Amino acid sequence: MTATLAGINDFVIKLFFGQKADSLVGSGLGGSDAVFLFIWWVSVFFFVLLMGIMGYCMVKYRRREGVPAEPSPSHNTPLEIAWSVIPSLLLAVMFFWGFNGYMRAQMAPSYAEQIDLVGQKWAWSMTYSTGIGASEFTTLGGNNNVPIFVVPAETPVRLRMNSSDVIHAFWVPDFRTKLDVMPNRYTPYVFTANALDRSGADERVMTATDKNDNEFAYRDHIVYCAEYCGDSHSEMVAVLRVVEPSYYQTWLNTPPYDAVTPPAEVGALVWQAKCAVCHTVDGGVGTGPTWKDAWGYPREFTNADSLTQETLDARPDEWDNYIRESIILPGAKVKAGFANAMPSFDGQLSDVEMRGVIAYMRSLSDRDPGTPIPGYEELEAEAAELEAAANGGE
Amino acid sequence: MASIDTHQPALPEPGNEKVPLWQRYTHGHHWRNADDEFDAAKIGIWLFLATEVLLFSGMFCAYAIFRMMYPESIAAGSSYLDWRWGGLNTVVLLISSFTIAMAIRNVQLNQQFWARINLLITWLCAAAFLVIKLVFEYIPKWSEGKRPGSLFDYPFAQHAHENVWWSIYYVSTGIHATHVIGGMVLIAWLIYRQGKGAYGPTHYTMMEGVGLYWHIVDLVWIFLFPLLYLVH
Amino acid sequence: MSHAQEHEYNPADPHGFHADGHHGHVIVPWQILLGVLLALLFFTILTVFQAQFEKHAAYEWGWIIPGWVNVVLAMGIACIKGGLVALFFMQLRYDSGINVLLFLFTLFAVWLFIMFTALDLNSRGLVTEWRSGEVVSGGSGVGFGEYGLSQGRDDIKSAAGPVYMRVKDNYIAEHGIEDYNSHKKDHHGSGSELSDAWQSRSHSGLTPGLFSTGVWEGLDDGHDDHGHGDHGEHHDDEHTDEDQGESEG
Amino acid sequence: MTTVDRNLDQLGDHGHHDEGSYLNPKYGPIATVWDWMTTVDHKKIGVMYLFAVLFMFFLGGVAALALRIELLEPTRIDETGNLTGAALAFFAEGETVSQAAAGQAYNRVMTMHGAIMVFMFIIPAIPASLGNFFLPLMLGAKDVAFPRLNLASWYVYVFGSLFGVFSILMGGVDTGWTFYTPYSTTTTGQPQVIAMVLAAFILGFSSIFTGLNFIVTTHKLRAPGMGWFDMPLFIWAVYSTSIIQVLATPVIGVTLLLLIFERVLQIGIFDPGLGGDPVLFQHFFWFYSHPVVYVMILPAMGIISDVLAIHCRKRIFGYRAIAFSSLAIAAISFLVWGHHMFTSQGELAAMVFSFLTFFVAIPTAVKVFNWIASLYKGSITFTTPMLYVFAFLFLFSIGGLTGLPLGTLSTDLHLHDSYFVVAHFHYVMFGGTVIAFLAGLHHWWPKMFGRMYSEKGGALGCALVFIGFNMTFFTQFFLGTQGMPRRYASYVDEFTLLHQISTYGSLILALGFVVHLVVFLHSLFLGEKAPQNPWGGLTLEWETETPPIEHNFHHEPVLTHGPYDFDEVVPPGWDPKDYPLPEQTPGGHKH
Repeated sequence: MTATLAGINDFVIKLFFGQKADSLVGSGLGGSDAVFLFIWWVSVFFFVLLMGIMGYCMVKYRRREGVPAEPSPSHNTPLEIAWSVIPSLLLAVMFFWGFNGYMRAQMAPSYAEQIDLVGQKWAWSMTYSTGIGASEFTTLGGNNNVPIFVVPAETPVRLRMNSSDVIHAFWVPDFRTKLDVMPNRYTPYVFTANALDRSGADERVMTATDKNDNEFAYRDHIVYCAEYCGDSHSEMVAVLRVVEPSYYQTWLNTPPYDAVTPPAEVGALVWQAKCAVCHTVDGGVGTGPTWKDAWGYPREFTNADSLTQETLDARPDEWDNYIRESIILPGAKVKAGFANAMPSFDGQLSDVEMRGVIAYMRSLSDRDPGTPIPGYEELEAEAAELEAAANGGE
Repeated sequence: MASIDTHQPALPEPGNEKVPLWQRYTHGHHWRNADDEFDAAKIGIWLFLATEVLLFSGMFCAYAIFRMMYPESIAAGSSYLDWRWGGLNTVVLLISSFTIAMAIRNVQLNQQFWARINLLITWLCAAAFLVIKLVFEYIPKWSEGKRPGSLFDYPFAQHAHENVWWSIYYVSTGIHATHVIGGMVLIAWLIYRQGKGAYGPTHYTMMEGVGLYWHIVDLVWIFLFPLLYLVH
Repeated sequence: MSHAQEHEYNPADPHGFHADGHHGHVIVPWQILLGVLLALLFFTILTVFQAQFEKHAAYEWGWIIPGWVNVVLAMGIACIKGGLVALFFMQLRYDSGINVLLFLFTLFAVWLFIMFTALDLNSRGLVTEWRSGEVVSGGSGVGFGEYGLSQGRDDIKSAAGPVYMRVKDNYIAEHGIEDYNSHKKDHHGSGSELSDAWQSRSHSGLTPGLFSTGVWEGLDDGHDDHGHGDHGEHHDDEHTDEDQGESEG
Repeated sequence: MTTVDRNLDQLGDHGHHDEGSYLNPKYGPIATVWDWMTTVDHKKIGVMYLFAVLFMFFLGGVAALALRIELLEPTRIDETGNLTGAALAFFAEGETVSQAAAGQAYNRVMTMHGAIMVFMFIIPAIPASLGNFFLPLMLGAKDVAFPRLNLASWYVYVFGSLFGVFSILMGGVDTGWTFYTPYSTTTTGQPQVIAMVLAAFILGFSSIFTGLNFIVTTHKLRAPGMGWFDMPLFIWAVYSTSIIQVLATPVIGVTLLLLIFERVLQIGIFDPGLGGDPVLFQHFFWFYSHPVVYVMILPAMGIISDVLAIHCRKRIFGYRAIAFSSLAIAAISFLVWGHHMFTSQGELAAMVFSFLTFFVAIPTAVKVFNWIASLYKGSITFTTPMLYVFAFLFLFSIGGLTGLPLGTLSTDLHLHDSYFVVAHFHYVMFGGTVIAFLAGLHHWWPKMFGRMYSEKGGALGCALVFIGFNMTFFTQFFLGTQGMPRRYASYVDEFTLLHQISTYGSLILALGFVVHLVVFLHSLFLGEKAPQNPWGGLTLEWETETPPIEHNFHHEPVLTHGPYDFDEVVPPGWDPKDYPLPEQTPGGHKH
């Protein structure tokens, strides 16, 4: 009997959610799945009861010509009290049970892993304690540059979330919780992902090898933006990759790029993480201007003097300044034919990343005159030195 | 204010031009008697006043919230206001409230001359209120750059959110001033109709309605004055 | 539905509204109206006096009256005044019960509105203190709206940051720092003779007894000590604090 | 304006003996139009409202179909950079569009659907059309308390709606009908956004005028002998609705005003960059918009109470419980707005609002129990209105029960802003309000227009609507729980099947409405003449002629029986031979 009930419960959960919750908030007796099941059974009971009585009456008391309705009481106080009080009690249970589960999604222990998350139109980006961010990207739905965020399993994690423009909401359906991401204050998204089942019973758990030949198991969860935020709201997705805590530590200390990474590659990473949602690099249309063959070409602005060929001839680096300015103050120069829809990235990009973006845009243009990026020579020299040191050490 | 006067216009009947309009008044065809109609109009006006109170409650709520969020900025903002102008305006409005109540009393007693005087005083008080507000408060403050939100242009601000204070100040007093202007239009209409003899002991619904409206305008100011000028 | 004929039916008064002789037409004696006006004027003077007294006490005698006293007194007096207007000028005192009920329910709705909104906005940081803090000024969409910050204000249009800072910087850039400092005295020094209620504020923030819970403590560092002594110096300190916060953010 | 009768007798009865139907044209075509446009007759205003809201329902429905068609397939950009998927329906052949532009087109249609359906259709739908027509008739009054205000309300409604239509013609708004800041204050399209906000602002006045009128009418214009507990339950429901309309609408007025100031002047009350707080806007907004969902559903509950009783010939079970639960819902509706904001507000407020939210479930449940109990020992017909009552009980039960996991905090964290919410409120708003609206429309159609409609056609329409509705929205419960967020223009491939079922369902639903349109048009022009009291109703509107005369009643009615005394009274217009009464049990039945 108990087993049957558990089986039915599992079926209901599978029917509604696809699979059981993958986090502490959803799992267990205090989790939201359990509350959901309780509400489900209460609802099914009342619905079947009411519809049963309705169906019975429809058949039994259908109108027959010449037969009057039978007299029946116009009210029945004990019955009315009963059907007010009993549901109230059930509702009270729902409230307390649900509140308990809600608090689980708000509170994190002090040792929780802390990660910063910024939502912007229309991308998520995370900054880990070591200063790194997402370095791998995938395709999900209509978005080809979905960042993959690595998080540890079985460890309380608290995301410190903040939006750089409008309100977003961070929702991981598999974790059964979401929270709004506010532009004017931080909000905490708390979760503890369930352990990875390496036995093969869970077909979502997979193994892979990273670039340093570490083998690791992972389970992916989709992240959605649940608060309406505009044009590409439906492309504002991400992937949470739950890995084992030990591998998480390894990953955390493997930066996606270092001093020897060519700036253009750094720029490409930055583009994927922050810019790809609006700016294409293949000449396609987007919310913002494409980056292909943009650098070095004259450009018309709606609210500032145009960048003319003469200016560019005189000062070839003017484009670099324009890029930097637009990242920090997007409204200063708006390209003709585009609305000023870009949020400011002031403080979000490091110098290396800024330089990387410029280098990347140069590399995408057929007009790159080959003038070195400021600081690039030093970087190259540094890289060569490092390489020499590494070679010497062997 | 279509909600107030739903009566049938008095019918011009030959031979009774001498009889004042208010005596010739007949109640609306769907009413049983004039008393019912009067009571209904009063409930209607009170419902309208309820909507007014809730309209202003939005500004009171915004005030309370920002007071909690930025107490220093709100207090600093309050310090730029001179209680003497606010106090004077309070007195002006209180007097106008009294005179319109007196005007209704006069009409109830058919003292048409005094009703007219009281209505005129009320209108003048309303005008005085607006003049004081505009000339001694809005214009100097606006020209100093004490403006709402992003228009804020006052370089000597003490606190980060003084622009929010000015937003609250201008919007709440602005909505209130709009109501004062509306009241002036209505009172002017009353003066005109009263001159025609439209109101008398058996029929003064419109006056009662405008009076109640004017009192609520006063009531709102009674709360706005300490909140904006005194509480700190 | 069968008590229709319970009372004797009066065709002119089908619901018995006026069976008790109660009518909406009340002529209020002028003595009462005048008395109410005088009372209202008295309370107006009282509330102004109360605010001035607090300031005077703080300046002259060094008595620091807690901020909530001011709020409670001012609002209490306003409530009495409002009550007088409603009861006598608006004749609620003589009116039918339905209008009184309506008015009270309206006030109840207002109370609900303000209290529940305040309940939320004042209790954000109970679990995680971040939730109550003010983080950034860049999250407004300032600088990306099509219509930006009020058309025409280019100086604050294209950049994030507190408006008052930018306004001040513009002024200093235009007139120089000396001019700014000398004018600042005019604005915050001598202006006090007009109205300087801020100087009488309690020295530990605003109305702590009413609104301040633990949530707010520590949020406005650099604000707490306003009201002591020279205002201008603290003012500058605050700027630098904010500046640093800015560049970090 | 009708003429003033100078011969008033004590009863205030004008004795309108030789008057014709209110529908009779009197002066010729142009004068008839003028007569309608300047009428203060609540019946004509009700009919004008009916056509206005049905037109808006059509506009909103077209937008809804466009949304469903867009969601038939996920929108993608293929390798060659071309957009694929059903979103192409929004664009011209061969047009180069980005994913974002496709999303924007969807968002604008989505906002159009929401804003039209909420502000221009469902809020005024029942109270302003059926309520306007039948509230005075059911009370035995000649008109509403303030007839000119009533006409003003209609004009304000039309004026406001024009702003909305203007906004759409200018290119549409993509704020969502909730206008959440800071998105709504920063999104592109200044004139459109302001026009749409102004539309909602102006429509609020229309709503206030109607509500104010109904409250006063109910208080002061009840027929002689009609006490508060002799009123039909529809009146109770509309009365409760009106209280909400009067008390809540001003708050949205000031909110939208602030939003306009925010948008035009950047005053910063809701803008975090200037020190404002976007969550404050949500509080302001939901203080109105939560009570207003009861403006949408309460009149529907009233219709169900009346239609069910008449078509079952059954005294409604627990009259007072239903009446008081209407008032209770109206009162509690002001306490629960925070449940729209569980993911954005603080923990304490979330707890309090969740707790209070459950209180509103109880009076709602009590009503459903009472309706079901009223069926017991009834004499149930299967006319179209009654079919819709059954549909209502079925769909509204689902809608109500799916509200439980949304009011419960931990489950709401998952379900908030997902398709589960979309499905839930469509089950309540469509499965509840629109279905009840259709029940009421069929029920009162003969009285309003003097013609019967085709029962077979009505039943067919009802079946199509019922099937189509469930296909459209039941799937969305699963979409929501599985992780489909609302207001998404596109989605991951896993959701395709459920979305397709939903879209095909919406087409069936649309077909159902087309059937109803045909049935109504047929009835208007070719329908057989309706008798005075086709269903055997006991409320006062059935005592007058069909369609009612200009002044509603020949003589002011005096109430002699309750609205649901089917056991004791032969309905007006019926022959006692055709209407057998049950044996009277000693003591009778009083409520």
